[in-house]
Amino acid sequence: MEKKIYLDNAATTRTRPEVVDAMLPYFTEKFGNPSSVYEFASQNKKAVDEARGTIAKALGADITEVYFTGGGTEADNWAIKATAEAYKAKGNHIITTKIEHHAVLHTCEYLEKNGYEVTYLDVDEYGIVKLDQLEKAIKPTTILITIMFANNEIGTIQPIKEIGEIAKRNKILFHTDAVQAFAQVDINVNDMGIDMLSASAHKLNGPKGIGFLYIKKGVKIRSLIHGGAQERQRRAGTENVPGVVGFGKAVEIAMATMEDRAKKEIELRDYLIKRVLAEVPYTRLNGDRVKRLPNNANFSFQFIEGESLLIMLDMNHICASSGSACTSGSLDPSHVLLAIGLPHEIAHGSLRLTLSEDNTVEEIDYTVEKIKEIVDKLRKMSPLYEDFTRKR
Amino acid sequence: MEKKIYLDNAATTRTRPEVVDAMLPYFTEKFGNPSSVYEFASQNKKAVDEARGTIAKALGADITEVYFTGGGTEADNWAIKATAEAYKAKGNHIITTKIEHHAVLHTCEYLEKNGYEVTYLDVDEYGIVKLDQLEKAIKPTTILITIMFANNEIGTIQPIKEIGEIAKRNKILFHTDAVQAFAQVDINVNDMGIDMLSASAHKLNGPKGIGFLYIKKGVKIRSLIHGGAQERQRRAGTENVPGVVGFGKAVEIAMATMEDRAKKEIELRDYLIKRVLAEVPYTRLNGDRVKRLPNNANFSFQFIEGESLLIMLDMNHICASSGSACTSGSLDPSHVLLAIGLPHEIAHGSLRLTLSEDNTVEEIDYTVEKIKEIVDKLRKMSPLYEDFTRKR
Amino acid sequence: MYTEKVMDHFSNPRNVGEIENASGVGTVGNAKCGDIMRMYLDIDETGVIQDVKFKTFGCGAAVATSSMATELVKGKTVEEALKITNKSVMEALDGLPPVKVHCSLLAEEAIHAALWDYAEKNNIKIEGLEKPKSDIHEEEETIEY
Ligand SMILES: Cc1ncc(COP(=O)(O)O)c(C=O)c1O
Ligand SMILES: Cc1ncc(COP(=O)(O)O)c(C=O)c1O
Ligand code: FES
Ligand code: FES
Repeated sequence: MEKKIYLDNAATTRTRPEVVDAMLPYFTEKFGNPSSVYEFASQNKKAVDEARGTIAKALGADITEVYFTGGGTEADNWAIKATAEAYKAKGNHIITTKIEHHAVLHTCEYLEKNGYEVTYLDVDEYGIVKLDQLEKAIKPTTILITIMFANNEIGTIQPIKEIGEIAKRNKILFHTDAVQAFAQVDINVNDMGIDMLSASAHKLNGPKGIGFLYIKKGVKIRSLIHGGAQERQRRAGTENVPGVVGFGKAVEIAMATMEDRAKKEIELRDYLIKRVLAEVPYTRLNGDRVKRLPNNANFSFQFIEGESLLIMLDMNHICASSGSACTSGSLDPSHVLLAIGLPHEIAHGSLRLTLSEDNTVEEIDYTVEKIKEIVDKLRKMSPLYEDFTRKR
Repeated sequence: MEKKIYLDNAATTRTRPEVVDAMLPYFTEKFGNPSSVYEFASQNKKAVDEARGTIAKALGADITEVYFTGGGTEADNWAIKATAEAYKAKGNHIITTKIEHHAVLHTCEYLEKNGYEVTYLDVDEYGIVKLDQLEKAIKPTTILITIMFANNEIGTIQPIKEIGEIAKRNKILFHTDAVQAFAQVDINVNDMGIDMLSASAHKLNGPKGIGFLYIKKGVKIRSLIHGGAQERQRRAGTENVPGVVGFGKAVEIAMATMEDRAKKEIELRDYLIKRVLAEVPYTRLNGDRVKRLPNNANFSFQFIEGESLLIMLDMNHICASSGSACTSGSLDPSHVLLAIGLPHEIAHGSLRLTLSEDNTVEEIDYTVEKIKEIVDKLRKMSPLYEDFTRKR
Repeated sequence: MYTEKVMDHFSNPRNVGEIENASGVGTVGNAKCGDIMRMYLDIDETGVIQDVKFKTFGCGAAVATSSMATELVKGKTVEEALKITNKSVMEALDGLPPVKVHCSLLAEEAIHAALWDYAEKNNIKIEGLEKPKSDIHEEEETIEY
């Protein structure tokens, strides 16, 4: 099999051809700056607002509540830093979790160096926040709860509505990093009590370099990026018109296909999980069995190390990940896997496979066979496995 | 003439078809996340670094000194805020000018609210910074000089090398907003003593939503956007691969054609200026006659108001601007025109025409005729003109 | 990210396995990343390394450096083997990415640990060999801005 099998859709996705088609006219034909007064540019302003409307609808939000950014990371930084700044008269305490994406964690660490206090909540063995711990963590100085909608490594979905209720009851702002969840699972910002929400187009078959922050009316945060009057004076910089249009198109398609897609992905995912757990010994599934993203499977194979596994899968044309791609520069085992209680050496041997609706049963079968072969080969050269078999 | 005449290339430019062609494979085929370890994604890392190399070469910089951002505005915000933060032990004083883009001005105003002191230098009647005033403004607490390379409204080019020398002599960091100048005029960051430089792809026939900040080796600024380890841990967020590739291609072409392009644009611009000044009475050219961007012409027509002029030009399919597009949300006359000493009512009647190499003499002729007609018509309805003619 | 030589040694590692009743066995762990390497040496009466095997729990670079290290020590005398450094292993592999330099330390230390075990078992002292640490560190790689 020479064709590549792409099982890393949590890292990024293929931009849909329909999305690219929607973007194309805005490069060479309708290239005007939406802020200009002439007719030629006003069509671009319209296109931007159409995309904004599509996204607002997908969230159950108002069109004036969606602000485009340069990606999910910028949206997370904006929500957290601008809240810290705008509400510092009220307090300096932020609550988050130990399993957030680095876009949230490193922003919180930055704030800690600048006089803010951050509580990093534990999660249970499935990666779910403990609501009673959240309640207990709240102080009179708490100004923000930021908890991700779904985890990028183990796919666990949080009890967002319950968190939203706790936030509301305590009159604290609630931000959620929905980069992995948006247009994959049902979201309604009002029903769920969400005040701010981040998303990124390239995770849902849209283009890279474009994201948004939903900001509920009445939330008094200001800009992270200062300058021109774009985005209702809250996010300066010439609008990335093709990017925005592509994002809109991707959301339109993703929302229309969500139900069918999820069904197909869940079926394939469950087949994959079943085969791997049954056929590879000393293996565990990380994350919650049910409350997980439709396309996510995350395994730990005892006695082996993740990078070697990835490289060997790559030699067999299988694209996968161990932890999040963004952290591949780091040597530490995933903070998420440590937070759900895995010991270092088991966290090291983890593999994340994130499917798309384009994957086939044949691809999954081939992948499972290869995993079996490679895990076997790596275990044969593992001193940990040697010790383990000796002890038996 | 039904075809549109686009004379607003300082607001944004048409993305070149070659640039779009270079980007296309990175949407649907080579869509991997450059941070991933597998072969399929490493080609994208290579593509990003190739673009980075092209840009570094255009600046006379090292490839490790170029950091991609979501646009020129983000680059300006980053340079200024991160310098303020990193060097606050040294001092809290920043020097800039009254004619900067809002991306710089509003960032400086934000810092003023947070305990920093900012000196806004005057410029002379042509928009040029006075070097002796700059020297005098320097204090022991000065940590940054940020002065734009070329102005977006009146096109004036600053004596960057001299400013760089002053900065170096006083051991102060020097940032320049080169969004309008990069790949339009010769730049060498080392010869010119530039420590940081911002640019944006959509101003040079590249895509929107991608820019860069050049940061000289040794400048100790940290991140504005925190998160993953991308861009040597200085700018988090999944790389906008198609955007970066498009930027690289646009720079490659712009650098190769710079000399010829400038020659052609200067010829056309000078023809335009000559005709307008000769044929429209009570008109002045704003900015320096020689030290100006090859494609910029900026006029003030006495007794008329800019928006009306723009709308009438638009009705004749001519795209132009009065002040910068970003400020079109505002009703105040351009801060740049006020800074060069124009009274309010004259600043209000200003028109910016920014050419591209694609414009023709016929287009310019048509535009001049239309300007004459419209200015005449507007003056006939202007009470200011009535007063003026009565007084004569 | 890896050179051809690294990929070659990674995909076809030489000398994987165990040696029954080895003259010396050394196991070292890398505190930086948690990876582990074990080296088995078979040394004859004249002090020449006749056979060598390894097992590694680690990244691509760790596997490749282990494999290369076994090739380098094979047939060498104890004194010659002692002169093999992480640098020479890296050079033999045409280099490693900067973040992977620490991986090559495992190989050097595993050789030392196996030689130490050999010396202890035979009650001899090997000139220039110090007791290896079971957890190895290196200087923090500092990124200068
Ligand atoms: C949960 C989560 N948050 C934030 C991000 C950052 O998004 P982006 O890379 O688009 O900036 C990602 C993906 O990288 C993610 O998975
Ligand atoms: C001088 C100058 N600086 C900064 C910017 C901002 O660039 P961008 O809109 O790409 O963020 C612009 C253009 O809008 C500009 O002309
Ligand atoms: S009268 Fe319309 S902007 Fe002043
Ligand atoms: S990353 Fe630990 S040995 Fe390579």
